[in-house]
Order: sequence, then structure tokens, then C-alpha cells
Amino acid sequence: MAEQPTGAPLGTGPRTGPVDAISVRDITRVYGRPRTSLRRPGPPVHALRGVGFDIPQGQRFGIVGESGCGKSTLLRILAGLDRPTSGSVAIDGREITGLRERQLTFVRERLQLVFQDPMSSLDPRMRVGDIVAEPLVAQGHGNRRERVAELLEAVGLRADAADRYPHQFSGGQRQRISIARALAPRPKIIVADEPVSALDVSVRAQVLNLIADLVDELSLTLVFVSHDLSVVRHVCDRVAVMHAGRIVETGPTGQVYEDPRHSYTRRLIAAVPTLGRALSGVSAADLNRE
Amino acid sequence: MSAPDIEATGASAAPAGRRRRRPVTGSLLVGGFIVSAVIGMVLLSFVWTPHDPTLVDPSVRLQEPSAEYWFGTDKFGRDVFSQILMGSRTTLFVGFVAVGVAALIGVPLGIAAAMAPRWLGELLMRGNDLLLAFPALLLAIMFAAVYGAGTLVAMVAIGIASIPHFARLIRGGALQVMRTEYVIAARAAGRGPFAIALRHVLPNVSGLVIVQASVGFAIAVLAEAALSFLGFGTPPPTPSWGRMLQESQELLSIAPRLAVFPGVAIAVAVLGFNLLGDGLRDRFDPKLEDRR
Amino acid sequence: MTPAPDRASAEAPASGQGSPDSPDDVLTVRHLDVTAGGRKLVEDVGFTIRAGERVGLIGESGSGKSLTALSLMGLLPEGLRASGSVRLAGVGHDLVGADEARMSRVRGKEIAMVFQEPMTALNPTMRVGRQIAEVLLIHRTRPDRASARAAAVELLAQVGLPDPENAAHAYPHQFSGGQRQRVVLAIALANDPALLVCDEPTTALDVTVQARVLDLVVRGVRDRGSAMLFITHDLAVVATVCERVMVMYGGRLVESGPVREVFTRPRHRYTQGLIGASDLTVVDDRGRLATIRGSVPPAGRFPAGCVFGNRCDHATDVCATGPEWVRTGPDSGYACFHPVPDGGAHATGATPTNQEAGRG
Amino acid sequence: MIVRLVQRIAILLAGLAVSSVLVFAFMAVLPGDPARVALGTSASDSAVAQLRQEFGLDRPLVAQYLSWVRGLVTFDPGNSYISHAPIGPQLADRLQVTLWLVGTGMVIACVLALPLGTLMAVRHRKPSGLLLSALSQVGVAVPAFLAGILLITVFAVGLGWLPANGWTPPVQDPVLFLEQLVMPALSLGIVQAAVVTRYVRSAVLDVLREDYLRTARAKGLRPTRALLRHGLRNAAVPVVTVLALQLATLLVGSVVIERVFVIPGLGSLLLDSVANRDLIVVQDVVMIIAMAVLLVNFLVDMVYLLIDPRLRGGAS
Amino acid sequence: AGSLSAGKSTGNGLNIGLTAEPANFDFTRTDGAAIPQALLDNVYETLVKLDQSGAIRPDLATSWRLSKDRRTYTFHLVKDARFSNGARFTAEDAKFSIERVGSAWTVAQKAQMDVVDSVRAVSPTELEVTLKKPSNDWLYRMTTRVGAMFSRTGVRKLATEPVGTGPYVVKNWNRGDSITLVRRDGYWGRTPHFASVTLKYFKDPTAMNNALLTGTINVIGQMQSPESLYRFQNNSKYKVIEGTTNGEVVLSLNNGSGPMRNPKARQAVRYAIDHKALMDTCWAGRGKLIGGMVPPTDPWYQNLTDLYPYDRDKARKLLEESGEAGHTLRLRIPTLPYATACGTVVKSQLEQAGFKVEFDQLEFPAAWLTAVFKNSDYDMSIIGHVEPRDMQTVFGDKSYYTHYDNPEFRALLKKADQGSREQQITSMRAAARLLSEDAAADWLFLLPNLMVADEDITGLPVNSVSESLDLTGLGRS
Ligand SMILES: Nc1ncnc2c1ncn2[C@@H]1O[C@H](COP(=O)(O)OP(=O)(O)OP(=O)(O)O)[C@@H](O)[C@H]1O
Ligand SMILES: Nc1ncnc2c1ncn2[C@@H]1O[C@H](COP(=O)(O)OP(=O)(O)OP(=O)(O)O)[C@@H](O)[C@H]1O
Ligand SMILES: [Mg+2]
Ligand SMILES: [Mg+2]
Repeated sequence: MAEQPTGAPLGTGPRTGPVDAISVRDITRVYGRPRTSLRRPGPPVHALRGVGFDIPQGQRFGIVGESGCGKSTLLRILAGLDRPTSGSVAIDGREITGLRERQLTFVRERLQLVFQDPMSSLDPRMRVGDIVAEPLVAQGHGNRRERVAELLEAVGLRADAADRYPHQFSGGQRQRISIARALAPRPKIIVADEPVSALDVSVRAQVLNLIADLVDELSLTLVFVSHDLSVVRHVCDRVAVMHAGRIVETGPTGQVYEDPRHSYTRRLIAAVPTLGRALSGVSAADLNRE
Repeated sequence: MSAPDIEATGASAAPAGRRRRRPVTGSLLVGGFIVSAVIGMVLLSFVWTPHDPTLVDPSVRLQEPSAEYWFGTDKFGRDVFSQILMGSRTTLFVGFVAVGVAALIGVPLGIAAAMAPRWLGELLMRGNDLLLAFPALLLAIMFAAVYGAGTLVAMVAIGIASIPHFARLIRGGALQVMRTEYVIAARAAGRGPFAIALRHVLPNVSGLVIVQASVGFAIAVLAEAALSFLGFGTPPPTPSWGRMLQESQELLSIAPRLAVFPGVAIAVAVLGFNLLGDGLRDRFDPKLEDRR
Repeated sequence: MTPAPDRASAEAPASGQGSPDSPDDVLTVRHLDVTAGGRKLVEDVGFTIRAGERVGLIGESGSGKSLTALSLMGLLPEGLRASGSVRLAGVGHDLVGADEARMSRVRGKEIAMVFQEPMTALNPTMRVGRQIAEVLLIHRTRPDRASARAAAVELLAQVGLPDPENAAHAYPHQFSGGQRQRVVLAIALANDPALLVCDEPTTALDVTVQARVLDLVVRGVRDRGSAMLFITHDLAVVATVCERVMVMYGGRLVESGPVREVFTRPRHRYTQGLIGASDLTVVDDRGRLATIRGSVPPAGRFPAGCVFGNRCDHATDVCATGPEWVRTGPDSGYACFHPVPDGGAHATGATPTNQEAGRG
Repeated sequence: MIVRLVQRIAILLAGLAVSSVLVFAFMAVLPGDPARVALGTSASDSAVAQLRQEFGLDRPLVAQYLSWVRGLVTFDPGNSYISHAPIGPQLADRLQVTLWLVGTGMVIACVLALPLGTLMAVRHRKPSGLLLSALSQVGVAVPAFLAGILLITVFAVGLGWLPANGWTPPVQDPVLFLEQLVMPALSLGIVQAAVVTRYVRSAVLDVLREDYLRTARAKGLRPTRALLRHGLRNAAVPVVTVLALQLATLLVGSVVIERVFVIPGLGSLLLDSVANRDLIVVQDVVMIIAMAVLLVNFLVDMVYLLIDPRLRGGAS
Repeated sequence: AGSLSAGKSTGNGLNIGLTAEPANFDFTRTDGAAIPQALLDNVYETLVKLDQSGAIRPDLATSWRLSKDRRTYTFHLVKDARFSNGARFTAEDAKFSIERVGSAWTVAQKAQMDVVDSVRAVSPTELEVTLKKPSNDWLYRMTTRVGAMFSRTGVRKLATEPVGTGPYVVKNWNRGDSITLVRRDGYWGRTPHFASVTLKYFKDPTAMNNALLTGTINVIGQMQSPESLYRFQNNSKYKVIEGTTNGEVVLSLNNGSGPMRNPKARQAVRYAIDHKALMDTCWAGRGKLIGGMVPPTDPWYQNLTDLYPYDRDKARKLLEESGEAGHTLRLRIPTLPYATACGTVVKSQLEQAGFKVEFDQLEFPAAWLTAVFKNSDYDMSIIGHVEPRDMQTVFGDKSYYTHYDNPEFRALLKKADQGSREQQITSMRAAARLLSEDAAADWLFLLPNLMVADEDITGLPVNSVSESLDLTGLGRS
């Protein structure tokens, strides 16, 4: 951590557009804990400690880090679903911190989420059509049935899937539904929290292809969170490595991967087993060796 | 009618044991049957009873069961079978009032406590737990003292006493629902808290509500019997199984049937609601239950 | 890897279920079926593991890996029944159908298991020291409580928990997931089992923690000379940890062989697809990853014949009948009518007579 | 641990305070003037007014509330409006009777329910388990007073083995005490057993599905031993919860049994006092019950801490 | 049925089962029949006492004399009576007791002493009481609770520690369960047979029956479930006693307001009820049909049942004529066994005669007293008026809850009180008839004195004529 100053935006590359899709300035998020001692208040959890970055329009931005490092917290703040303890977030140049729920409509229209668990991210009691249409209903758009059919087609499902319930679909199909829902209000930014971690490899490839296609076609800005470096490497242009609530390293994916500068990044990359390295004789002990 | 790849991933595409609908169990069948029978009796009592169940006829008092009087008559010469039929109304009414009060207050309370900020939710639940300090019968007796003995009063009291059970259970379920990603997705889609409560939370805790309701029904029927026994329940001459049982006592050794019919009716109805509750519990996700 | 005696024999009807026991074989599984009601969830699985050998079992979710592992332990969930034969060296009876009394003497002593979920596998209300000591006391491998306790602390040190003395006094909830998995591993290794079964022991862990746990597992079994069956869906992990790998799909073994061979020159079309889909570095000209079309059907909805038939690009009518197991080496083989061509090193396809036998 | 204890005590005290206000407020709206009831049918208004003054009913409500609470806190709740006797000893007597009854009933219930419920869970697919299950279902469906009436009819009136009703304090005549305790305690106990059995069953069933039980078996423990050593303690939390809730319900619920068996317990004191508008006694009885329930809840919280180490560290 | 030695009082004890438990021991300030039932004649004594035939006999007064102007009574008192606190009973105590009624009592009965002008203790054994006007009723009232003799030094804690001259003292009160009376030494009169008597209280009639059947009690003082008498009647181990009481079960009508103000409607009610059938169904045919407010044990009793014979058609017609047919009558019943049972029958019979009846139950005593008795918020109710000679109380005061207002009736009562014995009897008869003709209420039946006891218990009174359950005459054969 000593290698990177915290708080300052780490994005250093040339800006591609006049306004960044997402601009994060020095956010912290502290969760209170119930007290365990009579004398002292409960120890606070610093889920984010001075995180900052900018994501230009159209970029595919990856965030990697291990469990509990604050990735989901960060995403919730980006989406205006949680408030930072300090710091600020701007979406398309508009400040969202401190806004009330009602004033966040532009975020809801511009930014949508895709989640990890294909099981719990779809309401089991709603028809797929209603699920996909939910953002449309909430934002008061009309012409829903057609749009739903269009969206389902776009993610490779048949239009009559709208009348079924989520449990009637496989994990990969569910993740497609999730993506269709995210695309419904024609957002410019998609934020995906571990969208393929729960999927089998074969399905993972299908979903990753789909995401890549859609991002290209619709020229979306993508924020992609994963604990799996190789997935991020495949999907993203830039990556930020998070550790214990901080961003310890950021840069173009290839560069971070090939030439990690922070010791944590190095350790992370070393620990990832890959087929190629394994076949060339890298053992479990080697993975563990820092 | 649909794409083969969708067809292929049928009902059990979900990982085993997660949200698999279980088959209809024996309890569900038997419970459902008994409860339908009680409802059937109620409906029947509106169109037909063999005799007027409140008609006192001293000339036919304490008749043994016969073709005319299927279950015999009581000491007032009233037809026992007709009273049992009419009494089912009280039973159902009792359940509806008690469960209705408990659910109408307890369910929104539980959902609100789950969706409110943590401290408020805790406060609501603490207040709710305080209600536990006033057991059903205690409330019923106190209510009867204030508003006079009566089925409605007693059952409102039972209902109020059942609120904490509903609220606790529903809050537990709602908390789990609130933690799911589809709720976060709904928020991100721009849904307000009210819409989320109505469209996501309520449907997903409805299983719990139904289970608790059927158990609440059973409890209410038993409570009505106990209150009638103490003289705080349904006032005469409205037939009620609980009061029939109480009235039968003095004739227990010469006309035990007067106790047997309402006693069995109560037990069977309670059994039915309990079984239904058990069966439904098996069908709905049992893991949603809050473990304090 | 120990050299294997010749296993080619007429009495191996399918899936390469090998020859009679060799002195080196720790585990011999033959014709293992697991059924639920009328549905076959695992069908006709057979393999052997030799002493000190680390064998991987891979396959997508729902392919029957866990059920296979649980039937070795005799711990199938209620309502599921295993049939066939599972024999463990040094145990005088078949593990399939053995009663609880006999199985309880085997479990934890001869054969031990590490489960997937470290968060729930430990009793939350018992100190971890006692939970480890218990397995020693059950099998009387330590004479008394005190020595069992000391051994427990020793084991905690071996799996790399810092401050093992205090750790033994702690409750499971006071540990992180990786630490808990190490406690589970300590329990499994306590009695130096002949066979360690690991069912996705690191799936729930972070990569750095995974690396540490994998290292411990490998060292643990190597130090004890135990054999290991390692279940995972992560091809890279199995390649790192194991010498031999078996690929499972739809409740059947579809291919097996040495890791290098299977992963560099897969024969079964499913194995090929799996390797292709998991390699994120290779994309086609449009930048797309290789995929297997469709998705894994739910249990009982696999096509008759070749279970992979409905997703295979090479499937033909013949795939509606069950493909014969084709042995390609002492430890390798596959079950496919249209295997990936392989420089002609082994015979491809199955002879008609084999097919006849396979349907018996 | 200490924090949790302090928290719980604070909650207990707050609960008691709020309940006392609730109880008092409720009593204040109860119709029926205690003075008029005491003086009866045609007492003159002036006599009634005089008695009201004597009872202190003419003071402002806040003053009445405070003096009531003071009485409670100093364990000297004063004299009854109606019987003019000191309330304290009477409450103590009645509470003692009810505690004997409910306590014995609960013990009977536990002795029956814990093993039976466990057995039902372990054998939940075998005929014996199903049979037990069915029996418990029927048991739950029988009102306790009906069980009492049946017991009396058979064992007292029919066979003459036991007295039909009545109550004798144990110090006065231990044998008679036991004879008279048997049937009421059984009526409560059997029905409670049926209820508790069901909870034990579902708690044990839940535990049986837990991963750590599989771990225990993988260690080489036989299923029964695994359940005993690893399962029961974990199943105890929901069971203890239910026992506490039942205990609370029974404190009042036993009033029906008290009626059937002519036992002067807390419940019948409540009924009598309500009927006589002996408001201060009603208030005290209700408050005692509320206190008992809150106290039991508090104790149960403490028991949780003993059972489940996860709760001890504050948050997890 | 077997019997247990356990509950059976061995030796010289007796257990009696009763229904209503006293709220305390102070009948000077607490209403209700339960306290005098337990204490009068047993703990407290009166100067004069009623015998079974209803005649007034000596008690603490050995004899008495009435002056010519019928206003002054001179009582000669027993010499050697002592209170249970040791104090001697003298004329001063008697004077104190009588005067105290006016000064310290609060219950309604205190009015019965209003007629006393002055009391004088002539000597320790001679007492002179002067009335404001002649009153036949006064001497009779001296046999009831207002005539009870208190010690000048023993009235501080009447509610908990009664002090009287009677043969028994209260030894123990196990509230909610029983009161134990024990015989005391040094009683001036004849020593009663039982050394100790326990009055056990049962809310539930069936429980009381079971208690007798299993030997927990020896006597059922008041049978509340006559239907179950069959359990004892053909059993040689028990004796059943059936007599009369002062308890008229009255279907009270609100003469003051509502539809029952209309005499025709009231008459219609009386015609509509088949009293025989009613008594048969709700009280197992036990009791007596009297048709008026006077029980057979009073000297001016007459059978008035034929004034309004059961005639449903006539009832229907009268109801039509009255113009009240459209009204719904509120029948508000206290939660008492006989009232509930009778209410059920009354409702059914009235409805068959074309009435609209709405039935509701009020918790007794509190709710009923407030709603019906105090606020007169009712049209009809059913209550047993168990006080002796209560025609005057119930119907002689128009502000009473029946709101019966008839000057002619009041004049007759006055005449009866002040006249000679013959005048008293004729006037009372006339008054009772007038009341019944007016249909001021309907008298459903007279509660029977139903007692069941172990076969060897003797001395049980056939008729219950006084307020007390007199234990002094009981014995065991
Ligand atoms: N509501 C909350 N209250 C208290 N602490 C919280 C809360 N949410 C998250 N935390 C803590 O904040 C830290 C970051 O959590 P977060 O969920 O953002 O991690 P993550 O990187 O998404 O992890 P994972 O990969 O496991 O999802 C964790 O230590 C977590 O325990
Ligand atoms: N108790 C059970 N009853 C019925 N079917 C079951 C049961 N347990 C598992 N199955 C089914 O058996 C099949 C194989 O399950 P198994 O758990 O062995 O798969 P797996 O390969 O271990 O998958 P994963 O990678 O998800 O653990 C699945 O389709 C599952 O639905
Ligand atoms: Mg996360
Ligand atoms: Mg598995």
C-alpha cells in the first residue's frame, strides 16, 4: 500500500471524452458495528478507504480484489444505492452524493446493475416478462411488451420466455434475463458484480461473449467486478486492483497482468492457477509461494 | 409451444434442495380435506340445517340419536347436529377474525421492521416483543372485561396477542428477501420502498403468511373453546362448539355424546388446520424461517 | 505415478472398470450407480486409485461428482441409493451397502473427506480443538483426552494455523473461511487416512487462500502417503493438484487419463469443449470465446445414449446408443463415438462387439 | 458477553416500565367502578364517593400510577379494594400454586417431548415416526381442559384412584398434594408435550440436514452418537425459545385447568378479581404475568449465550 | 365410584361445597349474599332468629315485648354470652350494633334500620328499641344481617377478622378456595356437633359434584346443576334434600323506558312464557312456580301462576295491540348458570310468540351491575332476587332498576308494615297480586333449595328461609 498514494484519482491515461461516465473522488465508507465492550464503541469497519478513479465513456473498467475488500460496497455507492461516508461520485458529470432517492432518477436511467447470483437476483414469484419490464414500469416507460420481447431476443432468449418463471431457466439463461433487465431502460453504463462467478465454464463463456457483444453494439460503459483476474483480463481495458478498501494498483489490463507493480497484485496473480502453467509444472506449492 | 432449450430446463433446473417445489404431502391432503369440510359445513349451514339450532323444544329434550335427530338433542331439546353445523360458522369466524387481525397488523409491521433503518426496525421489534408479555388468554379476559364477553371481542384479543408471532416470522423472512439481489435490482431500477414491499417482499413471504395463518386458525379455535369454557366466549344462544362442550359437562355421564360431538369437532378442526399448516410449511421454503 | 499392471480385460464392460485388485490399489470402484426413486443420477462409474496417487474428478455442476464422492463415504442423502461395488484396501467388506456400524469404523480412519462449504462443515457450538480430538478418540488412535488434545494442537500447527494452542480453544465462527477449511482438513488428515476425498474444498475461497489450502492438501496427503480423490470444476486447479483426471458429465465418466494427456489431447468432445470454454486467452477472429452450446440439463433429463449427444456438434444417429468405453492406455480412456482424432496413437471408435457388451 | 448482559438488562427494565404503563392505562379504562361493585346494588352515591376516596381513586391518574409502581417496587402492593386483605402474600400464594402446576406440567412435557420429538425426527420416514407424528398432531388438537375432564371422569369419578379436584399446599400434606397435582399437571403436560414435540422434531430435523452433522459422521460417529454429541445442543435454541413462549402462555392458560380442578392459582385469581373489579389485584396479576414473561425471555437470552458461542462476541 | 379418605374430613369435621365465595368478611360495607351465608348464625348472632316455618324465635334475646303503640321493643338478653375476643356481650353492645348500622354501614340494607328512633341499654341484659313508626318488618329484619351483634371492641378489622358471639370462629381463609370455621370454647349456647367446618367454593358445578362423588366434600350446599342430580338420587350413599328458598328467578322488565313501559307488552311477555316447560328445561324441573314475588315460606304466600297462564296466541295478540311488535327487545343476561339457561329458553319462547329478542351476556357482577342495575340500559333481564322479603326493595322504589311506579302498590306495602299481623298478611297478599297483575315482571320460578349430602349428615334445613347457612344444627348419624 505504501507504493500508491490513496485518495487521489488513479486514472492517469488521456481522457477520451469531455465528461467521464463515472468519476469517483476519495470515497470512504464506514460501517458501524454493535459494541462489544462497555467502555469502547464497537469497532467500525472501513469498507472503503479513500477510493478514487475516473471511467471515461465507453471504457470497460474491471475491479478485482478478494472477498470483503469492498467491491460490492463500491458498486452500491456508484449505483446510488448506498451513500459514502465521505467523498463524492459523479455519473456523467452529475454529482449524485447527497441526492435524495427521488433525485436519482437520472442515475436509474443511465446506470444499471447485473448481479452474481443468478438464483437470487431474479424474484422467483415474478414472470420473466415482469422482471425485465420492472425498470420500465418504475421509470414510467410505455410500450413494454414489445421492448421486453426485443430485449429477450437481444440476449438470446425466445420472446415467449416472458411468460415463464425464473426457476424454469438454467443459470446461464437466468443471467441473460438479468442482463436483459439491465438493458431495459437503455442505460449507458452497466455495472456488473461478479456476473459469471457462479456459472459453469461453458456457460461462462456464453455469457461473457454476450456481454462483450452488447457492450460493443450499444457502446456501453462497463464496470466489471470479479475476483477472477483472467476474466477481467479477457473483458476489460483497464483494471483496478482493490485490497482492504483501497485501490492498490490501476492500469491497462495487459500491463497490470504482465507487469504488476504492487506486491499484492503480484501475489494475487501468482496465486491464480492456470491450465497452461499447471501443465508446465507449476505446483500448488508454487502458487502459494507469494 | 416453446423453444426446446427452454423446455429442457424444466422445473428442477434449480440446484437440488434450493427452491424445489416439494410434492403434495399427506398432511397437506388430509389438512386440506378437513379444512374444506369445515368450510363446506359453514356453507351448508347457510342453506340448510335439519332443525332450527336455537329452537328450544322441551318435549324432545335429551333424545338419543335417531333418524330425526342425527346426533340427538340437548337438554333444551335443540338438535345437536344442527348446532354442530351452525357452530362451524363460529369456528371459521373465530379463525378469520383472529388471523385477520394478527395478519393485517403483523405482516405490515414485520415487513416495515425489516425495511426500516436498523435502529427503527429493532425498536419496532422490541415493542412487538413486549406484546408477548400479554398472552392471548390474558388479553381476551381483559378485553372481555372492558367490552363484554363476545366472540368478536375475544378473537380480536387473540388476534392482537398473535401479532408478535406474525411480525417476527414475517420480519425474518422479509429480512432475507431484502438481502436478495433482486431487491437491490429493483431499487436500481427505480422502484420505491412501497412498490418493493408490495411487489417483491410480500409475494415472497406469502408462504410464511399462509403457514402462520393456518396455525393461527388452529390456535384461535382452541382459544375460543377455552374462553367459552370460562364463559368469555361466544354468548348463547349462538351455537359454538366450545360452549356446547362446556354445557355438556353436567350431563357427562348420562349423555356423553353431548360432549363427544363438539369435542371431536374441535379436535378435528384444529387437527385440520395444523396439518394444513404443516403441509404448507413443507411446500414453502422452510429455510426462510427466522431463527431469532 | 505407479506403473499399472495390465488392465485390459474382457471383464471390464464399461467405463474402464479395471482388473481385479492389484496390491497397490487403495480404492476400487465398479459399476457404481446412484438412484433417486427411479432416476439414475450416477450411472456405471468405475475407477481405481492407487496408493499415493492424486486423482481429479471434474465436470460441470450437476454432473454427479458429489454424489460419487458421498457414495464412497456411505453418506448419500436420504432417498438416494447406491449400488455397485466400492472396495477400499485393508477393509474387508464392500463399502456399498455396508451397515452404519461397519462404515463408522472406516470413516474418518481409512477414508476421510473435506467438504465444500467450510462455513457450515464445523459444529458452531464446539471448540475446534475438541472437534479435532474427537476424531482421534473415536478411532482410539490416541489413548486419552489429553494426548488427543495435544495431537489436535499439533495438527492445527501442521495445517498452518497461527497460534495453534489458542486456535484449539476457539469456536469456528472466530475463524475465516480459509482457516475453517484448514480445520476441516486437520480433521480429515488426523488419522492418516488411506484415501482423502476432497469435494471442491476451495471453491468458496479466494485465490490466495485457495493457493494456501491447495498447498496444504497436497503436502498433507503426500506426507502421509495417502491417495486422494479431488473434486473440482476448475480445470486449472485439478491440473495443479492431480496426476490423473476423470471427466464426468451427466452422471457418467466420459473420459479419464493422465492430466497432461487429457488436457492437451482430449478425446471426448465434452472434454474438448470444456477446455476450450475455460481458456479465456483464446478467442476467435471476432473476439469470441469458444463455447459449448446449450446448457447442462437437469438430472434425469440427459439424452439417452451419449449423455452429451444433445450439445455435441459431432453427434450423429449412433449417439442415441450408449458409447462404449474405449481404453487408450493403462489409465486412460473415453466414451465417445466421434472422438477428437488423435495422431493415431490409439484405436478410435469402438468395435461392434464392445457395443454389444456395453449394453449388458 | 458483558455488553450483551447489560443490553438485555436494559431491555428488560425498559420492557417492565412500558408494560406497567400499558397495564395501568388498560385498567384505567376498565368500566365498572370498583367502589360501586364493592358497595353493591343500591349504595348511596355519597357512600360510593367516600369509598373512592378511601381507595385513592379520586386522585389524578399519574399519582395513582406512581403509588402503584411504588408498591410494586417495594414488594408491598397494599391492600385489595375488595377483600381488604394485603395483596402481597395472596399473590405469592397464588403464584406459587400456578408455578407448581405449570412447572410440573412443563417438566412432564419436556420429559415426554424431548426424546419423542428426537425419535420422530430420526425416524421421520419410518412408520414408527409417522405414527408418533400423527399422535402428536392429535395431542395438539385436544383442548387441555377436555383432557382434564376426561382424566377426572376416568381416574377420579370412575376408578376413584385420585381426588377429582382441590389443592393442598405441599407443606401441609405432601401425599395429598401429590395426589391432587397428578391430574392437572398431566392435563397440561400431555397437551404441552404434543406441542413441544413438534418443535423438537422440526429443530432436530433441521439439525439433521446440517453439514456439520455430515462431518461428524464422516469422522466415524454413528448417526445417533453424532446427533447426540453435535446435534442436540444446536437444536436447543429453537426448542428453548418455544419452551419460554409456552411457559408464558401457560401462566394464564392454566386458568382453564385451574377451573376444572378447582385450584386457587394465579389465573383464577385473575378471573375472580376481574369479576369483582378488584382492579388493583387485576393490575398486579397482569403485571406479575408480564414480569414473568419478560423475565423468562431475559433468561432465555442468557441461555442462548450459554448454548451458542456465536452470540457471545456481540456481533458476528 | 370409589371414595378417598384423603379429602374426607375425619373425626369431627365437615366440608361443604358452596358456589359464591365472599369477597371479604365485612357485610356492613360489602354487598352480596356470600358473606352472611358463611358468617351469620355461625360467627355472628342476632337477637332473634327465624325457624324453618318462618316464625321468629329467640336467639341472643331470650324474650321480647312490644309496646301498645307498636313502637317500642324491649329485649331481654342472654347473660353469659361472650364474643370470640373475650368481651362479654351486653345490652351496650346491642345498642352499639344497632346504632352502628346507621352510622358505619354502607350497603343498601342499612336503610332497614332507618325506622329506629332510639336505642337504650336499660341494664346489661335489657335493651329497649324505639321506632319512629310501627313496623312489622323491622323485627323480621333483626333476624337478617342488619341484626347481627358486634362487639364494641371488635369492629376494627371486620373485613378480615370478624368477631361475633356465635359458636364458630374463622380459623383460616384460603382465598379462592375455602374458609375454615372452628368451634370455639365457651360458647354460651348449645355446642354444635362439628368441631370444624370447611366451606369450599366451586365456580364450576360439575367440579362440585365430582368433589362430593370422590369424597372431597360432604355436602353440596347449593346444587347449581340440577340436571346432574341423577348421579346422587339413586345412590344410597347420598341424600338429596329439596325444599324452597327465597330466590325468585325474575324476568325483570324495564318498566321505566323502552317497549316494556307498555303494560300490554309486558302482559304479552307473561303469556308467552310456558313456565312449566321453562323450568323443566333449564332447571331440570326443580323449583316451584309461584307467579309472584312471594316465596311459600312467607306467611302471605299465594299461588299466582294462573294470572297469566301460558297462551301463545293471546301473547301474540297482546303484542300486536301494544304496538311494540316492531321493537327489538334487549334481553341482557348476567353470566350465571340459571340465568343463561333460562335466557336461552325465554328467547326461544318469546320469539315463537312473535317478539324480536336480542340476547346478550353481561359479566356478573360488575358489568351487569353497571349496565342493567345502575344505568338501566336494558329491556329485560333475568336475575334471582335471593334476599328475603324483597318485594318492597325491588318494586317499592321507582328509582330501582325495575322502575315500577305504582302508588297504590306502595300504599299497600306501607299499610302492611304498620298494621297488625292480619292486616300485614292481607295487605301483602293484595300487593303481591297487584304487582303480578300489572306484570311488573315475570316470575319464572322459585329456585329450589337443593342440597346433596353424604347419607349420614343430619340436620340439613329443607327450606332455606334465612340469609345464612346455619351450621349449628348439623350433625352426623
Ligand atoms: N451492511 C454492512 N454492515 C457492516 N459491514 C458491512 C456491511 N456490508 C459490508 N460490510 C463489510 O464491508 C467490507 C466490504 O464488503 P463488500 O461486500 O463490499 O466486499 P466484497 O469485496 O464485495 O466481497 P465479496 O467478494 O465477498 O462480495 C466487508 O468487510 C464487509 O464485512
Ligand atoms: N438428494 C437428492 N435428491 C435428488 N436429486 C439429487 C439429490 N442430490 C443431488 N441430486 C441431483 O443429482 C445430480 C448430481 O448432483 P451432484 O451434487 O453430484 O452434482 P455435482 O457434480 O457435485 O455438482 P456441483 O458442482 O454443483 O456440486 C444433480 O442434478 C442433482 O440435482
Ligand atoms: Mg461482493
Ligand atoms: Mg458437488
